[in-house]
Amino acid sequence: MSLISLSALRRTAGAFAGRGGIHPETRKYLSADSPIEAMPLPSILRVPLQQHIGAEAVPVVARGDQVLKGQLIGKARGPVSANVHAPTSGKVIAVGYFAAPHPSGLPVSTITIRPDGADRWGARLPRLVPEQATPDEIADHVKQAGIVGMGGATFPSAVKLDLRKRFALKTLIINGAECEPYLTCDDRLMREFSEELADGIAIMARALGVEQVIVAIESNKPQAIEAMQRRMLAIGCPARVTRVPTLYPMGSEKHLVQAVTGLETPARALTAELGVVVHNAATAYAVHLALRYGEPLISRVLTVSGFGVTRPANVKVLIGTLVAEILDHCGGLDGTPDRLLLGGPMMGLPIRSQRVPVIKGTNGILALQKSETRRHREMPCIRCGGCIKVCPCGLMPMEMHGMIQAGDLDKAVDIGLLDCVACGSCSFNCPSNIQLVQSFNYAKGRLAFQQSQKHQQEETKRLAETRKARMDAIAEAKRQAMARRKAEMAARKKREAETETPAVPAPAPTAERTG
Amino acid sequence: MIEAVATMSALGLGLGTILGVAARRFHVETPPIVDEIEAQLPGTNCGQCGFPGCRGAAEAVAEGAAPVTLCPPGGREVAVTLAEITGAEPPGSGGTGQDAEPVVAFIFEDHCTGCTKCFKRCPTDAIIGAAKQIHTVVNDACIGCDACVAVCPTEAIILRTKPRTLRNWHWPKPGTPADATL
Amino acid sequence: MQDYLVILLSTALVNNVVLVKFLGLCPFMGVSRKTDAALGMGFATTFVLTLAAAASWCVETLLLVPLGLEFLRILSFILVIAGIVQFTEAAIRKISPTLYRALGIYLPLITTNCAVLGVALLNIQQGHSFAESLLYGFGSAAGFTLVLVIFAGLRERLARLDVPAPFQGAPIAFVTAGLLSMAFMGFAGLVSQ
Amino acid sequence: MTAPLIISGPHTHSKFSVTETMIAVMLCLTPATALGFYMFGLPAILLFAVTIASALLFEALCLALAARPVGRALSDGSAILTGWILAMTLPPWAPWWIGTVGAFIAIVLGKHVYGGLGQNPFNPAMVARAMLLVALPVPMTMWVLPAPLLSPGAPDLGAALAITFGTPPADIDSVSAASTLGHVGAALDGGRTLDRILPETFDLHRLFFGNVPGSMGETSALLLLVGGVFLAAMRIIRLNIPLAVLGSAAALSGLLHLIDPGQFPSPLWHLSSGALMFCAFFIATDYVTSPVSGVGQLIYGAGIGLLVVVIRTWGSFPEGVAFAVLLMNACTPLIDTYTRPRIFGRDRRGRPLKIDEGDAP
Repeated sequence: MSLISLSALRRTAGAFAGRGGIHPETRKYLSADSPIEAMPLPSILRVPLQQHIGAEAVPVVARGDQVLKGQLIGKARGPVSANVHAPTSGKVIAVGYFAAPHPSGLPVSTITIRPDGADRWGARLPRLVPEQATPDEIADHVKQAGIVGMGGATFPSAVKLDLRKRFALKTLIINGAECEPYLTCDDRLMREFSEELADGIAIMARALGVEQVIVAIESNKPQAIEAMQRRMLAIGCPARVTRVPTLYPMGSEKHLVQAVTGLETPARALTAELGVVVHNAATAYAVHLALRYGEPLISRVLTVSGFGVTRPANVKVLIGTLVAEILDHCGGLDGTPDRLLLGGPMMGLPIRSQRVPVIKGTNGILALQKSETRRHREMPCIRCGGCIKVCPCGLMPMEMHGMIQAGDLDKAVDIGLLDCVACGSCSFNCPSNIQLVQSFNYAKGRLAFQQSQKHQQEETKRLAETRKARMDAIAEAKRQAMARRKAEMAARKKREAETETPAVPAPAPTAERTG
Repeated sequence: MIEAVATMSALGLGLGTILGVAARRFHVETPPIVDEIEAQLPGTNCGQCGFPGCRGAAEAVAEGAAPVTLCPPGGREVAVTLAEITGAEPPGSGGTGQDAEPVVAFIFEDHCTGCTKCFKRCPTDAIIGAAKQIHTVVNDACIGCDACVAVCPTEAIILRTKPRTLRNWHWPKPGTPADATL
Repeated sequence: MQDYLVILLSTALVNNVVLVKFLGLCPFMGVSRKTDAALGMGFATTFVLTLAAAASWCVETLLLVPLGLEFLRILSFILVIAGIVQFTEAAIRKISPTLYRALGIYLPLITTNCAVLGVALLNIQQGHSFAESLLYGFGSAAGFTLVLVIFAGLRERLARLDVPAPFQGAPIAFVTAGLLSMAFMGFAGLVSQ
Repeated sequence: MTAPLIISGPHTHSKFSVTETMIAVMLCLTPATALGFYMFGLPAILLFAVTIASALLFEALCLALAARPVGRALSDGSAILTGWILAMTLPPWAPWWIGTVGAFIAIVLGKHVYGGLGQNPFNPAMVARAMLLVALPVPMTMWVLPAPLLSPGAPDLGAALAITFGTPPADIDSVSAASTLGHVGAALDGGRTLDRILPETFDLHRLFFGNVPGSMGETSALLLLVGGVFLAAMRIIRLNIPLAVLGSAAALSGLLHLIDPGQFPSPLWHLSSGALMFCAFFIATDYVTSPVSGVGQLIYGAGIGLLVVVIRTWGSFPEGVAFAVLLMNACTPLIDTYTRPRIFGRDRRGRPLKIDEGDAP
């Protein structure tokens, strides 16, 4: 058999190399047929300065300032960070800490804007014709626009576009899998804005300098597949739509790369090392808006769904809109939900209060009722192996959980804790309802904490050394001062003596100083 | 009788020779570990371990007079390294006992007179401020060593657990509901 | 040839030195917390046991019997075993310091591992030839290593279990050892000896 | 609005649950059990009831001692299943206290000293069976000829109560018989060869349908096979273990049979007699005590199959299933450690994969 056909065989072999993955009830029907609707201007906007992975942005406006739509209000700090812009025109009424859209409810640096209702645009981003711009210019433009990965990971997109400097990139994969149940915002985007998306994809392909583009869409979105297929010619380089099986977690970057190209990304490596870059479909739309219209990332489409929501919908909202206002727009909640989530039901984050803002990475607001969460009391592990069967990463979740419960985090790391992507397949499938994912999240957090302690340890050492050096310097300076004073005293004495007997020559004072 | 004595002597002599050769052949150098241990300690001489400075602590650990977990600022990391050096039982990795929540100093600004005593005493320069100004603690640099608390003339400094932030927050261990509400 | 196979099977499984003869229980309980240490202990014991079986046979037939000093048997065997253990200890310390630390006090304690002396004495009692003694020692040690490693695997899992407080630690280990011993009764009658 | 629950995702769950699994296993056991009831009559039913009741009682007692919620834990069905499997392996006309003692061993010694459901390293029912076999060899090998319910020879309720709870009537000896395994073993020891022994007891047809002396639930290979196939069809078990058990047992016994047909019975005889079929589908596949990875399950199953044939052929016990299962249970943690699945992006030894330059698409 020739090499070519062999490699073709390998590439068509099972989605995740024949293992892992689950089929949760998708319940996408709740919102799949609702067109994207724009939400009216909210009464207040709370824009956190940390909406991305990396360093927090630095506020560049102060309380009382008037801001215009699209105006920079938070400036990226450091290489991995993202700009934050005012979603509408209005007055900055606070720069300070407010509850983050996060399970902890801990405060995060936030700029609060009261919209003036005029929705007046300020200066847009400088004009750039993508067809004539260099990749660097495009990447810089994307950086100015504050665009981050909009599938939820919120990694600054410009950094990903710059990967071409370090690796020979060949393929751009657009992640339209949307494997999380309930969520339909990417589906609707692809159906309604396929032309704009294709344009964004073409710009990104140009910026990355790739040879081909693959748009990967799960098989349960036939209309999106059809819509995107129609626009493939517009992209300008060889591009195709690939229908990937409906299997959670298909949207996980490395698993999608494997499903589409057959390549398995090594642990702790980037897909770029294989020449593949994955961007989210919604990110492509944001890139289109930024490059064609000079609009920074100030709004996004998200899905409001779940049995607990009166009117499930896909809504285009401004970044910083409070969850409560969006829910009100969708008819409010139908009773108290069992879980209120930002994101999908598998990896989304539960929130304590509705008075938190949506951010760039928020792709859904779900109010799930008991019948959907199906949470039962936890039972002991019966070692059924169900978690191992569904783990797309080939881990042994129950063993890791046992080790973590017994306090042996190092051992859990030995058997792959850090390779876990927290997709939740194991917990989903566990007949005993064991909170495996939370256990892993706890362990990872704990390890990060220990790591930071180690870091602090080194820092402490450094500080102690500098302090010692400073103390020594001070002591040395004191000693020298003393010596100098002594010398002066001696000199004065001598002068006094000289005035009496001027025949004696003056001694060299420097000799004493060096001692 | 003589045969018995001779036999046992011969056996003992033979085995002794073999062991003597083996002892030389398999000789293992054991370096002085005090220096090695001291290199691992923070070097702040904060005295939380109860020994006079880090050198004293290192000597105690080397003699086995102190546990490897003696250094609170060093935390678990140092304990594990020390356990490796001394061959002692390493501390567990996730238990709640060994790595308790770290503490940092906190200054009640109302009581602070700006006397700079704490500022001078701090081994890691974690207190910033100048004479006649209110001092503040840099949480990331503070090792919770208690030195400043002891010298403050107005008792304006206390130790408290390091405040949680979004950066160091993590999910609580399942089954410990207390953490969920923080 | 078949005799040798029978000896090997018999000592390793049917008359397992730990689970059936109940010899060498101290290292069986002591060094079975971690599989790696158990494996190391198993190899160290295998080395010592085989060597001791051979050496003691030599001492018996070449020294004690010709000189009519059988009454010195236990004394001289212990001497020989102690010598071999000391030698092994020095060697392991040089070759694998990690294993040396993991085995800890149990390494010198091989000296007092009754399995070693027991096997040496059984060899004499059963009138084995040199080759048989060697095999008997090796088979016993292999059986010891086998159950030690199996037991260590079980105990690693036990350590992660939610065992009721009164049974935690040694009690549950003994219960498990008892059940393991019962499972080994299944081999009864495999070889008639 | 009251605060919704704050726990880590996923926030939805499959329908799969422990209790449903237990119930499914019981359903699949029903055909073979029903046949056992029919073949061995009322005493078997009484023993079955006593064993399960004792298992439940001891479970409740242990849970109460451990200060756990008794009602909720009892409803998971695990105690019933343990009692059920134990009852299936007992001689059908055994006295009640055998069932009770067995249930005590299984539930208390086999399971609760380790902490209850999911914690036991050894299969509780097999612990009980092995211990009973070692301690009470006579009552544990008192087999009876099948006397189907309502047939003329079957004991009526009074006689059944006497058999199970009182002193057995004098004429019980008239119906007692050796099981196939015991008979062949004894005859071989007596110096006769198989071609002379087998025609007396070996009737593949009867073995298959369970019309032979033996444990209550182990006699019909066919119905056990049916139950097992259903279990696999419902995806409760994977076929790795059953196939490995049966395959290895058949392979070894086939090899021996080829070497000397006069000494060693054929693989079909091995597969259809004793507890092998029951073991392959219902005992060896116990989640708690078997390895979790596919390869591990194959090794485990093969180990059981080989040990069963070895013990049956050369050992002093006529049936080796309990011991074989216990021995392989003991090896399960080691098998699990050495057969971990390959982690995504890493090779078998846990090192990150190397990037092959020619791999790029």
